[in-house]
Amino acid sequence: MGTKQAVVVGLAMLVVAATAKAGPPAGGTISGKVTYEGTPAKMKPIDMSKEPSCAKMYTTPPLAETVVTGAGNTLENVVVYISAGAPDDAVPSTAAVFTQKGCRYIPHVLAFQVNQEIKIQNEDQTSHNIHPLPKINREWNKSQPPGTPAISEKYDKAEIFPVKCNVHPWMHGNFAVLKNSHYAVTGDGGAFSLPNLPPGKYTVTAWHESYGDQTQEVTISGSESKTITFVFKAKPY
Amino acid sequence: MGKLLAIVLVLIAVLSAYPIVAHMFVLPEDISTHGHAIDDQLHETMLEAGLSFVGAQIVLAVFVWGFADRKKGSQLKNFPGGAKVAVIAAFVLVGTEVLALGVLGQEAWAEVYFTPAKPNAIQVQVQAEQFAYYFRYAGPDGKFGAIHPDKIDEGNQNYFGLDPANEVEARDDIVSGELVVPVNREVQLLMHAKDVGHSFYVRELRLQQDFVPGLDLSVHFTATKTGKYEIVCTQLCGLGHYNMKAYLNVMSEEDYEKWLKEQAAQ
Amino acid sequence: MQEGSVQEAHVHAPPGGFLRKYVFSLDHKVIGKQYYALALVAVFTGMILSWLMRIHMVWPNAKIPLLELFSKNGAPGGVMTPEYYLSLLTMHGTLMVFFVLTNAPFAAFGNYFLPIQIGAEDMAFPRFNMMSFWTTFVAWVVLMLAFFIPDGPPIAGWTEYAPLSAVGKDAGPGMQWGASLWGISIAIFCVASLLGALNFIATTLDLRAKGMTLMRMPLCTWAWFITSCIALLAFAVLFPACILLILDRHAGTSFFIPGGLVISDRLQPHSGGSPLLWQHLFWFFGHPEVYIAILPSMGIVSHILVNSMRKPLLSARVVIYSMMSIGFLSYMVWGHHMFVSGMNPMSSLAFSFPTLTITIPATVLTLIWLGSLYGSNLQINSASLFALGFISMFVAGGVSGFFLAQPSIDIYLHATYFVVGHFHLVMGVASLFGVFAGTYFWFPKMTGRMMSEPLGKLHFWITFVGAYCIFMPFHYLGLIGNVRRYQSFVDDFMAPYIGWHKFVTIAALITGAGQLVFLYNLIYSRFKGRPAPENPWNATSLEWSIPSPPPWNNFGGKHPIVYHDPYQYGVKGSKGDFVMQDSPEHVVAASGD
Amino acid sequence: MSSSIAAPISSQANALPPNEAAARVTPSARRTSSSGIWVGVFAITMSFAAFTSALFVREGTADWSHLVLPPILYVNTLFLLASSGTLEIARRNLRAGAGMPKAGAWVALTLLLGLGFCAGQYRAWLDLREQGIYLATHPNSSFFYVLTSMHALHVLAGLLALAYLAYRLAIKQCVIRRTIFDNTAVYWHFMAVLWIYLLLLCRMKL
Repeated sequence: MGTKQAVVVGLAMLVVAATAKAGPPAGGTISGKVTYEGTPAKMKPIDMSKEPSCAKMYTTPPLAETVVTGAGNTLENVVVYISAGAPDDAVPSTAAVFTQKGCRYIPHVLAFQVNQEIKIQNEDQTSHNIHPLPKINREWNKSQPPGTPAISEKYDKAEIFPVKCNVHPWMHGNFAVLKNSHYAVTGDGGAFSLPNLPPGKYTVTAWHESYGDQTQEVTISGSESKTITFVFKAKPY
Repeated sequence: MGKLLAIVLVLIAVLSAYPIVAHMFVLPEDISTHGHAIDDQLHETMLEAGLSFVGAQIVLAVFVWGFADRKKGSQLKNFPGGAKVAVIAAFVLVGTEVLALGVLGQEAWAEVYFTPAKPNAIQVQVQAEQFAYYFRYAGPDGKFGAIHPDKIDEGNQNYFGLDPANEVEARDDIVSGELVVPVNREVQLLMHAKDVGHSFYVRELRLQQDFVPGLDLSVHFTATKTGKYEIVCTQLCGLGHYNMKAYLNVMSEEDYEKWLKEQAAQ
Repeated sequence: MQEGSVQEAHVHAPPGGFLRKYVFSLDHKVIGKQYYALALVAVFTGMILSWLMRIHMVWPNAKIPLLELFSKNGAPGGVMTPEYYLSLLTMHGTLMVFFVLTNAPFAAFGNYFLPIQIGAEDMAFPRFNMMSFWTTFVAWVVLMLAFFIPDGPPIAGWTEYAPLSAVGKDAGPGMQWGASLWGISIAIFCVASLLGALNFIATTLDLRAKGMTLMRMPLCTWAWFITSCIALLAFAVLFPACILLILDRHAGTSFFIPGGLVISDRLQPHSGGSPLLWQHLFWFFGHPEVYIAILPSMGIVSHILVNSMRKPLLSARVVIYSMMSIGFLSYMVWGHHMFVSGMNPMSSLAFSFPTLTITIPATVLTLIWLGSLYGSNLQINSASLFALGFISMFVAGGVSGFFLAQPSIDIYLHATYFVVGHFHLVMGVASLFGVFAGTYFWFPKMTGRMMSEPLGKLHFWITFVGAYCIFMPFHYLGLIGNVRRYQSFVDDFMAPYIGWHKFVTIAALITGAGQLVFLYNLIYSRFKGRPAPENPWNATSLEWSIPSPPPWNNFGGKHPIVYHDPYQYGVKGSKGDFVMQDSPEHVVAASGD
Repeated sequence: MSSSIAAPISSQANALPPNEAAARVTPSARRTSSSGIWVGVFAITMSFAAFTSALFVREGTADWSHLVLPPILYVNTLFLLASSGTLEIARRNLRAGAGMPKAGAWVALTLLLGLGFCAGQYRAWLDLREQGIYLATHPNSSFFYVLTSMHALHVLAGLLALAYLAYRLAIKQCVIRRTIFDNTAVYWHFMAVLWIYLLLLCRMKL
């Protein structure tokens, strides 16, 4: 198992090296935005009264983050990634950081690559518990008292799954473990951009935690950049 | 050495009794209608138990002082009356105590458990879960939406597993992380456990009741004083047990109505 | 077959070979020592766990570096996690209740002295006896394994309430294999205890020497006998409970798990089970277990007190009957652990009454002890100090029972530190005082050497004063509603009282350290102690009529004949002030009854 | 009791005629193991009582359904009862001082019947499996499997004792102490009684 991965990773590295030698890649780009139609559910304010140390960090109670919308019906926290057509990439040396602050997860959706290190840190004065709920990856459940070192973990299979804090029921986030480096998480304005795509035929997938996922086929030739839009169907409840 | 033990025993008796006598640890103020009965019962018991404790320690001390390390060949005596006295004393003293405490002293229990909630009592459903309480008010229609465990979605604030899409009753249900009640109105708590066993404990209410999964119990109380009080879990329920709490917010009638409106607005 | 083993064990030459002599020995004396050793290991483990818990509780962010080496998940960066606190809490409770309070006063001393005190050469079934110890040992190993598996020991407390204990890994760290190990360990422990109890009963009923009528048995023999009767019932009920729990955890059954539970965002695949069922089964064992822990100490203490008072108790009979009625009542009171658990409120009252009634025989015992002290010739030594300390502790812990026995007060005090203080004093400290007293009293017989008296007295003072400093404040904290089983007190409500918790923690550290004096005394005296005479305390019961330490067949092939009640002290007109049970000397007026 | 301790080792005892061997067992020694077995019986009764009370509690819940017992159970019952009978015959033979092989043969027959019972129980479990009724299917099946398997475990223990007896009597043809025989008998009859109880319980409640 482990060795197999090593081989895969090794190959991936070679590919990268090769492209690198071939000079600046003829990088095509897929960009666009994610929107919704219909009326999304109204996000309720989170009642943190049971955790005063967090509650006092907000003047008005923060809203739940399952559906975050922007101006012009744009949708945030959507993971847009290449689900097919791109080779597995080398594992980045930098760690993806997942922060617990004010009894919320920052970012709400954390996207990173297979076997990439993730660092989970607790900036609150209270003890948190991190309990990711993967289906195919190894499940673990650890607590992190304030002032303890960051938890470092890895996932060896591509999967998108929720993360929860057993101590604070309202704390829910998502981990998106992806095969390659071509991904983006939509922020304010629902925009995304996947640069440096070598020519080829790609399947682009957009995933949202409560609206599910959509895919589009995109072909990139040369260094052209294509614009696509994902439109999700919003439900009032 | 015997004399020393006697002195230490007396010291222990006195020092143990002191914090009680000096009221260093007073019960939190009672804000319930039934609490006084519990408090009276507790103080009466404290008196009896305290006396028997101090008494026994001192008798032990006196006898040890008197009869430890006597010089060789000193005369043995038998306790006047022998075992009979001891047995009779035990039966009379403790027996009456048992009767007094056990039989006569259950009014508080009766008030909490044997008298049903009045029909005009406000019904609030409380759900205990790892590791928080959530409170549900029926809303304008006065009906609770049904609970669908498979619909529970905490990230989306749907703690009870309501189904507003298909059930009208559920749409106006008010869910809060804080138990808000009007003062001097009887409140009936419908207790529901989402995952494991928990408990509902408010010191000032003199009220404690376990949540039993699969068994929806109910308790009722009347708060007599406005203010914020702590609700804590007293049944070991997992790693966050120590941090499982919520607040009981006793308001004036009108504040309560105002609060309901605000919640309904959201 | 057992008969056969009795013969093989004793008819021919003494047991040869290291294994037969010291490891898989059939000799009740060796087995008794093995139980004692196991209890000693367990008690120090449990004590260290309590240290760690106390330290973490009052200094929640304190770094305990060594702890990180022991468990990286349990203490990242040396800071204990909430779940690890609960793991330690569970293991502390389980070790102390099962492997210390059940093993030390009952199995250890019982095994060693019950046969000797009734004039038998061994237990009725020596093979069973050996099996019970080694089964207990396996149970201990299985339990300790939980420390060394990745997800750590269970976090559901020693009562392992379902469904928390039954649903598996979703319930939190430690609830996957940790909890399973717990269940398996306890199930094994039940089997061991059943074998042991069976053995004790058969031995007491059938192997008594000529003239050793039931009423002539020493009080501790009586206590062990009554205890084994209780144990037989209690563990026979806990065993099925554990089986059902394990099935719920691993076979997908639903004995204790109701339907529609959502734990860690997962809908549990169970339906219809009853959490209260576990509580009933557990406490049907759990409450008698309290008396399994305390009764032997009552017996030992009475046995020692009489000897150091140099005069009989007011009435040995009354003591025996009191212990019997306590044993009997202990089966009608388990519900008082469940007053607020949603049980029918009517039954709460039904359980409350017998609970209060138990105080009557308990008071009788106390008054008998006190009354007997009057006019006695009390000899103060380490043994009698601990015996007297036992009375003090028993009273201190007993009176708080008055509160908890009443449902209406229990509404307020349930699951507070008041309860913790109560059961630690009456069940933990008191019965350990019995064990200490027994150790100082019988050590000479067991090893042939005297223990150091000065060290023994030092040990007593530290322990006696320390125990009060630790457990009295718990009662006060309970009164103001301080909830137990919290790894730290996060609410402002507790802030003003943290000082008291700090005081308790420091007291616990000192008292715990004081136990090292005892450990040193044990080891030192075992090898360097003054050689012990046959009967150092001028005692009357049979164990003092044989050499110290006793030969492998106890009475050297002779068959003691018993002429007297066990406690012929202060006898007029006899050579000494006492007459041994097996001395044919005629006693003019047997004092006492 | 010491006299029994002083008794010669079993190998010599083997040489002696039965009555004399029996005489070597002093009253106290015989009582010893007999009260032992009764205490044991009591303990086992207690734990099955606990299972029963668990069943009664669980019965109250909604998902309690009905379970059709595999008919083979009744055949098994006959096997077990018959085995009790044969064991009694064996004991009579021994009392009457008839040859050990004869008694041994009866014990062996008991052993076979006992094995038959276990095989039958196993068959019953297979029948349920074929109907797709497993341990966790519903509470009734859970209790059925738990009760029957716990009982079967105890029966197996009894079979071991019987095997030992049969071996000593029929093959070694040597004397065995009557207490051992009697205790085994007590235990074995208890197993039959316990089974009748469990069968009725399952029939009425499951």
